[in-house]
Amino acid sequence: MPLSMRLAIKLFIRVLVCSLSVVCCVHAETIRAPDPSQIPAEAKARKNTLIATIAAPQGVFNPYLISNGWDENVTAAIFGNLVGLDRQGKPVSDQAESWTISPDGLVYTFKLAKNLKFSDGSPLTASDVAFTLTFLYDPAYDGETDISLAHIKGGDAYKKGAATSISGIVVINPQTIQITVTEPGATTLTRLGGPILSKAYYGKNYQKGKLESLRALSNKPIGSGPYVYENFVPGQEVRFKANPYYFKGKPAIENFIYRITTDATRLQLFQTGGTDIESFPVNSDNIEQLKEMGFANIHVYPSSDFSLIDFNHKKPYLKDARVRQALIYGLDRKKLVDLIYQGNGSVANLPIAPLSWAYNPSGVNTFLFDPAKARALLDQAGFKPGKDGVREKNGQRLSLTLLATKSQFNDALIPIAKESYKAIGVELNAEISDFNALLAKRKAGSFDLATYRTSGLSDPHDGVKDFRTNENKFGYGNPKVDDLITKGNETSNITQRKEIYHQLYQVLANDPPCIFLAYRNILSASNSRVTNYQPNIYLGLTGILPELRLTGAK
Amino acid sequence: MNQPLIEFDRLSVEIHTKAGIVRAAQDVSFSISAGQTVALVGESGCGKSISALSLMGLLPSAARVASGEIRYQGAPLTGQPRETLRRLRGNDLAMIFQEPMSALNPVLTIGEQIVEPLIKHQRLRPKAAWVKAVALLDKVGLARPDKIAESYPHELSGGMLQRAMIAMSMSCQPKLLIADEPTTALDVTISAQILDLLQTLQKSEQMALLLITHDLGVVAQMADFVVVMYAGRVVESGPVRAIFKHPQHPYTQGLLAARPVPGARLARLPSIRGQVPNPMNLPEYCSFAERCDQAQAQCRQGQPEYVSLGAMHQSACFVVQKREFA
Amino acid sequence: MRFFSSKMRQRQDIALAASLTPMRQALRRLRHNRAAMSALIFLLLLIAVCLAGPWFSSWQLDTTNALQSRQAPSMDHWLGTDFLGRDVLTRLMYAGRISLTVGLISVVLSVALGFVAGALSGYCGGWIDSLIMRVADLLMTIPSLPLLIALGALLSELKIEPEIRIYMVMLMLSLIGWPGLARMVRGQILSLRERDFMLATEVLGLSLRRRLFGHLLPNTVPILLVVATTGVAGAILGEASLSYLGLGVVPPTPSWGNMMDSANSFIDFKRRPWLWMPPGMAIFLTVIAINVLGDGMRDALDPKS
Amino acid sequence: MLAADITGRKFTAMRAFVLRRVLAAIPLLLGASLLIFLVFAFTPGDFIDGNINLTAQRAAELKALYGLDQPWWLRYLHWLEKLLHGDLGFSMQYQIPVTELLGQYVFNSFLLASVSMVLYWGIALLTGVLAAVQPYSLFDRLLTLAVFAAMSFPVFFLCLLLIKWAAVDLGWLPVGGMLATGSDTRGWAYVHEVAIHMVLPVITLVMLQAGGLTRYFRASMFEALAMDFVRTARAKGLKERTVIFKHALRNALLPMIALAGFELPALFSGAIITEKLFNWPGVGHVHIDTLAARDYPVLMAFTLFLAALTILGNLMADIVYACVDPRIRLR
Repeated sequence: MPLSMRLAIKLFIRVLVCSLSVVCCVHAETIRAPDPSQIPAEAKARKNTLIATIAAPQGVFNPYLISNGWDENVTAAIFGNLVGLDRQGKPVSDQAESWTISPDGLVYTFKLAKNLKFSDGSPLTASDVAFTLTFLYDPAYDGETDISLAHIKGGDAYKKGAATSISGIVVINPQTIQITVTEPGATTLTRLGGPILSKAYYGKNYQKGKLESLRALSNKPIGSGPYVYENFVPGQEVRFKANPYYFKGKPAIENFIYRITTDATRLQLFQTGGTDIESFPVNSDNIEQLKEMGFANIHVYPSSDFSLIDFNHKKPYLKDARVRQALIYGLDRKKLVDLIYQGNGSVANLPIAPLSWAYNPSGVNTFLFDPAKARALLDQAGFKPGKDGVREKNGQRLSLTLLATKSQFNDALIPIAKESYKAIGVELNAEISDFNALLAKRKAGSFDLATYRTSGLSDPHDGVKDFRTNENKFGYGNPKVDDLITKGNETSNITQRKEIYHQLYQVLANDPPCIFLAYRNILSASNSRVTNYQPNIYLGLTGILPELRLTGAK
Repeated sequence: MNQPLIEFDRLSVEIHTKAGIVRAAQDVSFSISAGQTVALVGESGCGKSISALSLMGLLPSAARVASGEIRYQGAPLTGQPRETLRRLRGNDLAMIFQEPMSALNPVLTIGEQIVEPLIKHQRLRPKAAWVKAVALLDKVGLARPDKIAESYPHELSGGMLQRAMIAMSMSCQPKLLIADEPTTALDVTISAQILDLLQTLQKSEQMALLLITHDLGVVAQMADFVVVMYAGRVVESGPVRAIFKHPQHPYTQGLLAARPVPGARLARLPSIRGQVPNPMNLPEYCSFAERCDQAQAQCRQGQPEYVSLGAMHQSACFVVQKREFA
Repeated sequence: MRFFSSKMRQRQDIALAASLTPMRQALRRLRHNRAAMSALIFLLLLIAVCLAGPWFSSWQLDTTNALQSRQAPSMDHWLGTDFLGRDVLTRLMYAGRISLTVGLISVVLSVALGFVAGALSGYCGGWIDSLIMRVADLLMTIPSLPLLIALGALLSELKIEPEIRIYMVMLMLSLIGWPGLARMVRGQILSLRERDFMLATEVLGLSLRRRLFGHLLPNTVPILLVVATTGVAGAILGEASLSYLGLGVVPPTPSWGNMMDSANSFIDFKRRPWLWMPPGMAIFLTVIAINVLGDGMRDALDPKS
Repeated sequence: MLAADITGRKFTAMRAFVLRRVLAAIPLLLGASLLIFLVFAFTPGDFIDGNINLTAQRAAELKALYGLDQPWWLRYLHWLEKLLHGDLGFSMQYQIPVTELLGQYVFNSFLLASVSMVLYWGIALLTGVLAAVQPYSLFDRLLTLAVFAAMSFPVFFLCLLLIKWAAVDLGWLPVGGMLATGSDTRGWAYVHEVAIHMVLPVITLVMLQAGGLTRYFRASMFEALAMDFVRTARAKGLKERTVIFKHALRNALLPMIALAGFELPALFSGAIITEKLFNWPGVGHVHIDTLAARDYPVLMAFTLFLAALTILGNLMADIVYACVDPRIRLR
């Protein structure tokens, strides 16, 4: 079960949170509100209610049936997770008090926290965990969670109907569950440790192959997270109440609301006190605006995603690593980052955000902007300038199509890329479509370059898994890379993994699978009446929600 | 005292257009006595309709009375507040038009349209007004008047509609009925019936009739007094016998000559040569001069004065002037 | 017993009109309409500036400059620079070319489609009429915005050069625009067909094409002109809306619509009016001018008013 | 040829007419649905393609589950078959039946659109008539100018201007949404709250729509005022108000009825951008969302709903026309 990876990429990630660690050039900082006395009356009047914001929840409040990241934000508050993440993305105990992994990485034993209850007061036991994992193997299950990646023993047999239960899932006692998998994997722990559905509630009328009864409960969720779902006003807000049965104790703030805002209205709503916590595109303008309000605590913290340009390695002219390297050297990524993030982003060279424990850029080629070097590399690869200045080899012109969506980032990327590629004799044509069409076209292979931003990545494996020869759809293949990725995924020892990924990143730089573009920060603001708010991308708002307090609350 | 019902006193009307000022009527003078039928004769655009409309106070917004006035029972009408005129309209002064089909509102029933003035001016209750409307329709000779009252204009023929129009105009027993080419759009037989009806009603109701027409046959049949207009001016006016027997103005003569006479088989009807002058720039002299066979040098030097030619008969022409005072 | 023969009246009419054909009359009336004439002059000036302006500009259309981003208007950059440091004025003039071309071509296309469809439908009648009108009904039935959005994605799939995307926008706008016009032309033709002069062409044995284009078309020209004029305004606004939804002219090619995108950022909207005011005013004034001109043309062509 | 039997005959004719038109609408709707389906089917990307994190294997599994792996014509037939059973399908994205989903949002859109429509028809009627009564007067000229100005704003620009001025700079009105966050108002307080939130989007829609309509009303009224029967009405000594509103306006309204027929569907599709910008919880932005996600059942249902409304609107216009204009015979 991936933890929060479905956020639509073109949208801003709003899982809001804080980081104390200062990594590389992307750092977290909080600017305290200079004048909390300016808190708008509307916000002051709201004694025991916190309003955070969300873009487009759709009312599917089941963590395994959701189809968009906004609904996931809602379910996160209602359900929580067995296994959480710390501020660097490392797994930590949450609703699972502890766990053990066998040395071969195939047997996981989870011990649940004491007093773990659903919001209706019923206890959460190992059989609920078993129910949840079994449900994900239902042949009719059409949600986005891909439990097969956890490779639970007997899962496929159950799915195909050869077995009535999954042999790898064993309930040892109400507090303990043991899960056996067939392949070791670094992300298996978080896949197994997701939100838990109550067997008594969700399993009441459920039969294998018939999801209807379970689906019907999507608008009446019951979970074990910090907040209890109250109601959803479509297009406007989702309301919650503090969960009295929450295993860490009832959260301090009684009412919590996700208010739906848009780009056109978010700043104004925050300014007038209509919302307490909001995120904004990170740029100096917004920071300045927020500073002027006086009552805003401003948080700038690194995101766990990055933007990139995919190469289509199936195109003969992109097979040559020198051409790909030239395209990285020849692109003025610094200019792009400066213009877009205005000091709140940095050029990316690794497929992992600087915040992560796996980030280590030492010795990895930084591909500083160098048109001369790019030209030299293209010359070496045999691409010579043609009549119109565009390089060609055996009649094949270096005229590339870039798939992109419409976004401000791409509004900057396209002209900059066009301009800098023209200088090295490469012609670039951009093709704009919506994200869905972009992915479809990318899948169909009708492109040279495709740019997008990844979703938030917590484990370094998520950033590289597609580079394996058999997983890669665009013809990238490098045995050394394959080897390192598999090794990194099979080990759960963080120190060992760190070393493996460091090696991998160096290898990737020599045979680039794509152009990494930029890391970015997230800008969020909180009304200074909210205290204890230290956002972090891995924890998400839900992770820190129980700790938040409101000044002036009863 | 023998005060005329209506007096036109040197009435001039101008129409302002983007292209310039059209002098639609100039120095129009004549009068109508109670119960009298006056025919206003002339070609299209000669100013007959404009004169009638200014009497009703219904000039289009671009037109205005430049000088002169119209008096009703001795009191000036022109320059009166619109409200005063409105009270007279439909009550003392009524009017019927050339195209009965378009003069009636297509989306209202005949009855609904007849009761309006009854309710407005006579303060009848709607039910009583409806009864009276049906009676009026009966009076103008329409069979099954109750059904007619419930019909829409498009369900009736032109003749029926003109009768309904007459019924509507008669509803408040007006002192003067203006009939603007009332039969032009109708078949010959129907038009004879309508004229008969008008004549009968005029007698029985003792109202005056201002008949605007270009049909000299109608004039001969109906009128007591004739006013001939050309290019916005009255060129000749007089009792119907005098005009028909002794037309003085060359234009009147031309008109009468161009009229086919039963029994007289001419190879070709005489016609008036030339064209009506552009109303936008009328000459500063007799505007008929260019078409006049008898025109003299003097005719192109100024506007002729009226010459009295006996009882009520007068004409504006230099030629006549010369002849009379020769 | 009518003493003015109808012939005579006709002669009068002819005499009044003789010196001027209807088209010339209309032109004369138009020339006297001060508002319409100022609108026309404004539009001509605008076109001239958009065509010739970039020649005199010392700035390139697409050159980005990180150091000069979002500069307020100055002597160097009369209308300031955008977030990539590009000269707003230069882009505005290029954008004008694109936006006006989009407007013009899409209207020409839809007017052509609408005319041919409407004329065939009105003139031929029978099953051709039914067929064309059903297709028009069908297209009118389908709401335009969803169709545009879907078409936008669909068209981008076709292997078309990105520069040509602009023309696809036009194509889309005209694909949506023709049915209304076709109905109008058909109505016009139906009433014209009944007139005597069309009977005469048939008696003379003229070919369908000749009858259609030689005799019917000229009679529908006035109404087409008016519709086309206001259509250009509609298309310019349409392009702006499409750009807002990301379906219009694709950056970095500038259009007035996509230049206004920066108004979407509230900060830019509040603090940097030079980013959105020029394209906003350009659209606003152009559309007003076109509408005023169209209104003037309608007045001029309709002698009733 | 008399009124009573005419009314009777008209009623029978009307029934036959409505029946015939409804029957004729069926192939039209079918054609429309096929066309829409084709457009969507050939738009690159489907519901599953939009998820970048799925493995190829899982994506294939899901496509099979949703039936997205079938050829388009089979999918269309399936969809049609369900439709004939009154089932508009199940939203892939919202995980609820399409009818339920649209039900949640349609009323809000309808509320916004109908209030604006009543307002802009009223305004257009009044100003159009006033302008026509005094053509080329100062009022007429100023009005024309104002109308052209209002018509010349790109929608989103107007929305942004209003948000900036009315909501932010002046702080008079809420910025967006339909209710204040966390509001629990009931009864009149609720109505008041919704009304306040509606002001800006309604102003936007009215400004954009009233202009064109005013021009139509003016032209139509101008023509009606030039009719002979108006002169007749004046000759009857009726008050000018009666002449204008009873005689001229009734006739001037006739051609407007056809326009009104198109208003019904335009109610829903015309406000999409406005709804989006003002964060109005209407069906418009659900539509844009589902389009981005390729949630075909919702797209098909909504588009078809609009198509049906268009046909219904036209039919109603024809019927109203026939009722109001005694000259029209239904064929």
